[in-house]
Amino acid sequence: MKVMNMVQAINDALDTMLTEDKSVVVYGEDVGVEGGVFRVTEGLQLKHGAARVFDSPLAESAIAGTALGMAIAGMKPVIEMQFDGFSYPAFNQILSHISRFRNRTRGKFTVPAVIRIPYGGGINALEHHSESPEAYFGHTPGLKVVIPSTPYDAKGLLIAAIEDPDPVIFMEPKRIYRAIKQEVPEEKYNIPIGKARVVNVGEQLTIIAYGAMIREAQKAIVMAKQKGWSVELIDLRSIWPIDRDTIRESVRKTGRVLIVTEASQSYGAAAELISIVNEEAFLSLEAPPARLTGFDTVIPLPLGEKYYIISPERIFFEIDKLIRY
Amino acid sequence: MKVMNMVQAINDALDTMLTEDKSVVVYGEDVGVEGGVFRVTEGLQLKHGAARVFDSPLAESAIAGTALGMAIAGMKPVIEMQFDGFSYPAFNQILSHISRFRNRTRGKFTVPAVIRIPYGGGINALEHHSESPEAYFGHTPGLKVVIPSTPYDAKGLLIAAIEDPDPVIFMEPKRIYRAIKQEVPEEKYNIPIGKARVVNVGEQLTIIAYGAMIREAQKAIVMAKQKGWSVELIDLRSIWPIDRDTIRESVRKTGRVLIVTEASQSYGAAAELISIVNEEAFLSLEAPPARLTGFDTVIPLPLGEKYYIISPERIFFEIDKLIRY
Amino acid sequence: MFNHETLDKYSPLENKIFQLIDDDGMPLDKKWKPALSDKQIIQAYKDLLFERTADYMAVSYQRQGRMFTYPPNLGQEAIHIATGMVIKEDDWLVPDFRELGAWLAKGVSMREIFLYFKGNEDGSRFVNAKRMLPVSVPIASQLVHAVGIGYAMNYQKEKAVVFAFVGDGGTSEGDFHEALNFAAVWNVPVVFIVQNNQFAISVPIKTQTKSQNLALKGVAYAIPSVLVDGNDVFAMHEVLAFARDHADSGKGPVLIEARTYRIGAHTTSDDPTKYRTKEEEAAWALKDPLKRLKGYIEAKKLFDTSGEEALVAEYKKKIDKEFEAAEKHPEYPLDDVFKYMYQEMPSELRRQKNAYENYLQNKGGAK
Amino acid sequence: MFNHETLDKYSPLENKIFQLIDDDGMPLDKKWKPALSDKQIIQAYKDLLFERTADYMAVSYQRQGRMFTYPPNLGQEAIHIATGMVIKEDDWLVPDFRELGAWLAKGVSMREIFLYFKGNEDGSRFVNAKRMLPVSVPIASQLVHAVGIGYAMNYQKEKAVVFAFVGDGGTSEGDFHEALNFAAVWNVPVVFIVQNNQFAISVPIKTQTKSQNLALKGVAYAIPSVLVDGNDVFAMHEVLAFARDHADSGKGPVLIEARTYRIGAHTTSDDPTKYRTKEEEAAWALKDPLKRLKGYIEAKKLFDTSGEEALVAEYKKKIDKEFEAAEKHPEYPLDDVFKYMYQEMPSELRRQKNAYENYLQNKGGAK
Ligand SMILES: Cc1ncc(C[n+]2csc(CCOP(=O)(O)OP(=O)(O)O)c2C)c(N)n1
Ligand SMILES: Cc1ncc(C[n+]2csc(CCOP(=O)(O)OP(=O)(O)O)c2C)c(N)n1
Ligand SMILES: [Mg+2]
Ligand SMILES: [Mg+2]
Repeated sequence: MKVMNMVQAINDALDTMLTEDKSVVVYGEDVGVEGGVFRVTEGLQLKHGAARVFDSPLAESAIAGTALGMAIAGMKPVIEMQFDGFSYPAFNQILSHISRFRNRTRGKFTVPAVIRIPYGGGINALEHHSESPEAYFGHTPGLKVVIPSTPYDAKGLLIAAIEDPDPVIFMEPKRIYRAIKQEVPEEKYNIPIGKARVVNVGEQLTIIAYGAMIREAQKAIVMAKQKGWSVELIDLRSIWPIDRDTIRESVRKTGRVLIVTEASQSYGAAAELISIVNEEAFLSLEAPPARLTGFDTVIPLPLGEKYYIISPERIFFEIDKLIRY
Repeated sequence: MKVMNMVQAINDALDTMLTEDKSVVVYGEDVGVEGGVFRVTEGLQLKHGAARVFDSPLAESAIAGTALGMAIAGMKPVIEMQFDGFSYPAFNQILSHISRFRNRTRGKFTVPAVIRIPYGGGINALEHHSESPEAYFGHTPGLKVVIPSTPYDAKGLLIAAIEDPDPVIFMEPKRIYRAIKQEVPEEKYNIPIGKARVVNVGEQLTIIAYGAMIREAQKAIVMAKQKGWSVELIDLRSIWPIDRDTIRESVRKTGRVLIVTEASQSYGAAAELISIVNEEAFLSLEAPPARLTGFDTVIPLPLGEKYYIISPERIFFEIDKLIRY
Repeated sequence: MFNHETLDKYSPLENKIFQLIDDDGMPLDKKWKPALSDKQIIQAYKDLLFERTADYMAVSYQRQGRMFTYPPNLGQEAIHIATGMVIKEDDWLVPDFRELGAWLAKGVSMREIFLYFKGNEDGSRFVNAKRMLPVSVPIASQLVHAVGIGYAMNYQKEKAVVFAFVGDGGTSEGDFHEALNFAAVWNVPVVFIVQNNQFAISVPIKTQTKSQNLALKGVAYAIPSVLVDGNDVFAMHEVLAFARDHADSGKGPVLIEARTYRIGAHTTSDDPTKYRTKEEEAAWALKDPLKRLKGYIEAKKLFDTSGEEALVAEYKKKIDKEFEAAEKHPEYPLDDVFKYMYQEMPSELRRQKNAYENYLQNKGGAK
Repeated sequence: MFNHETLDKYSPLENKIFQLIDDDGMPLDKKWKPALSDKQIIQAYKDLLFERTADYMAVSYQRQGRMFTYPPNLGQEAIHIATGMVIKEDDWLVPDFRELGAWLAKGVSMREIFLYFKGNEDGSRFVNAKRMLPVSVPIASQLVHAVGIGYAMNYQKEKAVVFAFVGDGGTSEGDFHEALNFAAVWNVPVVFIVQNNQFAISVPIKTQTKSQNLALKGVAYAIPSVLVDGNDVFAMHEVLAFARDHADSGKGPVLIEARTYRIGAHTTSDDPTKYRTKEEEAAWALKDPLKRLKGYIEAKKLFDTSGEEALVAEYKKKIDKEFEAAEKHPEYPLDDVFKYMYQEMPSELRRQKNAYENYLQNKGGAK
């Protein structure tokens, strides 16, 4: 198997699907000639041609809206929002149309489109380049929302997303684009959307996280292990739908749960997960389910980011509090 | 005192502030000559002139974005999004700029603007006219989000919103625009943003709701009373910030909590409230905090709305389950 | 004066309106011969009459409380009927929400339309209408869909044109701009039709834009654009046929401003007396598209229009049947709330549906 | 040929570019006399040189890893310097992110700019820059702000003009369209300046639009629009002065396309060799605004440009000092994350901040 980082794994997934399915096209700002500002689409235009991998004018609402048009006319567009913060101009198209066309037309027109969004902080970027908008999408009926945390998952989930008959928001934790290298099969494989992954088996506490937070949680778990504590780690992978089964099973076993997300706190993913824990495992709870999240502030510019972004130490601190509770 | 419905109370609040403060202007689609599709701004253009109360071209992003421009130049714009679903084209301006200009400029430029949004279902409307987007705004740092449930609160909260030095999303439960009549003082008064209201004192269970759901909860509470059950009702009023004190006090007393919201479930307001209940009153909980919300579906067109919209009977059903838990 | 050939050279900068018949239906140019056969002209008249009748009926059903809301097409029918004459089966129709006659031509049934405005998504199935999109409520947002479809037509090497509608108010939205720009850059076969009916609800065109005409807006994108009399079915047909040809032959998009007047209210919940004058309404009444087409037909003695009442009566019966069918439509089942959200229902939705069903089954017991 | 008087009659439809000096700095019209005094011309030269020096320095600081990212202005300075000459203290500057010289003229310090690109919001305070907005990252979104400010200027009866910048790529965004339309309808004193530097990151102008020029876009809104050589400081000054007058005298907005070339990379993270040719770069090098202005100055013997190196050395020292000041800026305190979100910190934010402080105090103990 080839060793790949996440950028390569995503590129490989796109290449695989472009090769296999002529209805797949890839477009957005700078994804063609340039190969994307993160080089995720590098080489694809050269290989698959400019009718299938191309630059669009600079307008996110149209990028999303034209993808809907292509999709209902039989294509499978995979579009890129250059950065998380630039998905906002496309909200109306995503919320009002892409998520609803199947329901509106009682299944006559469907939107098998994928919207790729590099997201999250920690890359020393300007404002609007470090956003974590997953809760906006998670709150929007009709979408599926997935986030990989490894190259392997990235390829499998993206292929699943492209093959999915419904629109999928595919969020890429850009901070770990090149941080993790892993063996990734060269052939095609799918990771089912909606299934979480138990990254680490443990007995005393469950951490639920996703994206770049998985790596931080793993570090915290190593620290906890030194204290003799056994922590389970769930990589949610799918922001909607959420895998209640995996969560239930884990929390019923551990009785303690910590949710870790980068996004700001209020009305964020952690709140949804805490509610699910209450619904699924209330009687097993030995401590209040806790959340460690971004603040209810704008994510600071690079020099202030250290306060906002969650470190393994902070995760460990919460583990410690919860286990001693 | 004059008896007013919510439309009149909001009109009165706008009139009061237009009269008192020359920097206040009111604009949006059809708010001028027509007086708004719900007649909320009726008569205001005639009284205050077309430079202060006026129709804009049909473009929500510009309506929001120009309000920011006016606000940082010393005015206090109060803009209307004609319906909930039409606030989506303005998301980029609201999320990227209106909520952030103070922080971005370290307080040099501030945005004392108010965005009025009639929202919610139950009026037999077309698609995109029955949305409950409060969680999108609640998840956006830098905004305050308020929702009145009575004419009295509507006037007091809107005046507070206009006087607030920061941007406020003022959501109006259009379903009860004319349903409730109440004595409303003709003079100016404020209701502080961030304070919930205990609508009904009770001992066995706490319902937290807001907007049009308050009336439905009140009806359910009457049904519960017949069973001999004592239910407390909290009108949240402020979606962000949330009044943790009132919630804590109530749930510590009752030990049981039901959240009722119209919006779809996942990543909605109910999830945030359940998390807060966990954080503030975990040890008092005698039953899992429950939520009764819209489904994770598009709100159906009028003939299917009955399934989606929450009735007093459904609230009662949940009360019953929780109290018997 | 323009004709099919000279439309190629038309410039909206001159602010001249393409028009073939006058207010009474008389040809402006004595030598002009319609591109339509007599049979087509008579059919256009009947279709226009049908649309108008259906519209009146819809408004009256709504007044009787049997439908929630309805946006009348009154006065704008020539645009719709002409579109219906030009659009082909494989062409796409991307509607705004006020082009009834065009929908009917595409195969939408009145039953479906009534069902939609009664508040049932089944009314957007458009079972017999090929390549017909549902009503787009968020103004102008549908235009970018049209462009995407256009891209797909090019990509799939299909010979098909996309007709996309928007109102004068809709030209102010960002999506209007983005759609036209993408359409030009991608060279897609899309015909954009702006129905300039002078108002966006209560807001008059002069509050909407400072430009003299809306066809002008095409200049910004290097899109051929025409200002046409939207109440002149001949002119509309000519321009649409030109535009379809243009798009179909790979030359890219066209923008049409069809100048017209919304004779009725914005929707049945609107009261136009609040924002416009009787004088204005009277002036536009002279340009009524039905009146003008009838004038032409009568002058040329193509058809005995004294039978109109009988025709209307026949249409009314037909429409009534359609309405009854809509009223007899099966009750909205709970299932329908959930089952069309995704191809396969996610377990989360099943869970929520089960909870509701559990309530339905046990609510009696709980009391 | 145009001049200040004839600009009124300029039409972008003719696709002619307003230009006063040639590539060597020689007047195109022998009889032409600059509107600028010799002193002003010399100052413009110095300012341009300063901007360019600052830019080079910024790029090199970034390369040394002392700044996170930086968008070079190289090649576009004439636009900025001319704006600086025309803009008044009470005027507003609504920047895009690539108009350094104009910011400096408004009173922004290099220290602040460095601070911003080092990643500190303190760099957007612009303490001594009156009516200067912060960098707008979401492309084109700032243009509607400019229109709102323009409305406020009219409403408050202030004599002040708003200068708003956007790039060629930015003209594709919906907000560009909405801003221009609102500006025209509201008749606000806004001068929109499109810096057409041929690229939006890697995307060339021909992928961005099919229109021959971007000034044309103003036609859609009935906004007077001018295409001008953005590398000709005289032409830029003339057009900007005309536009300011126009807006200031209550005649409403103006749109300017300043045609130029981004000599450098998009930002320090970009590699232009991926998407453009050496030939293209060489062709544009002939039009370098500094070279052209120097050509004029030398031909007219206004100033001894052999002292340029000494000037640059002096500027470098100055800029280095500013950079040092930025590096010595106080540590980013935790407080700053929270305290500017609202005028009064809501208790929820205090709670979150307390939780973090609690972690800081007790993390040692926990281990
Ligand atoms: C994005 C959006 N904003 C507001 C509305 C509410 N609304 C419905 S129709 C309408 C006016 C549309 O005017 P125009 O485009 O001229 O079409 P017309 O109604 O005249 O046919 C408005 C403002 C909407 N549907 N969508
Ligand atoms: C809404 C939005 N989409 C995408 C981006 C990413 N981005 C930053 S600059 C840029 C290109 C801008 O091109 P142009 O407007 O021509 O300005 P220039 O960089 O050439 O000065 C892009 C796509 C952004 N900042 N905002
Ligand atoms: Mg209209
Ligand atoms: Mg550019």
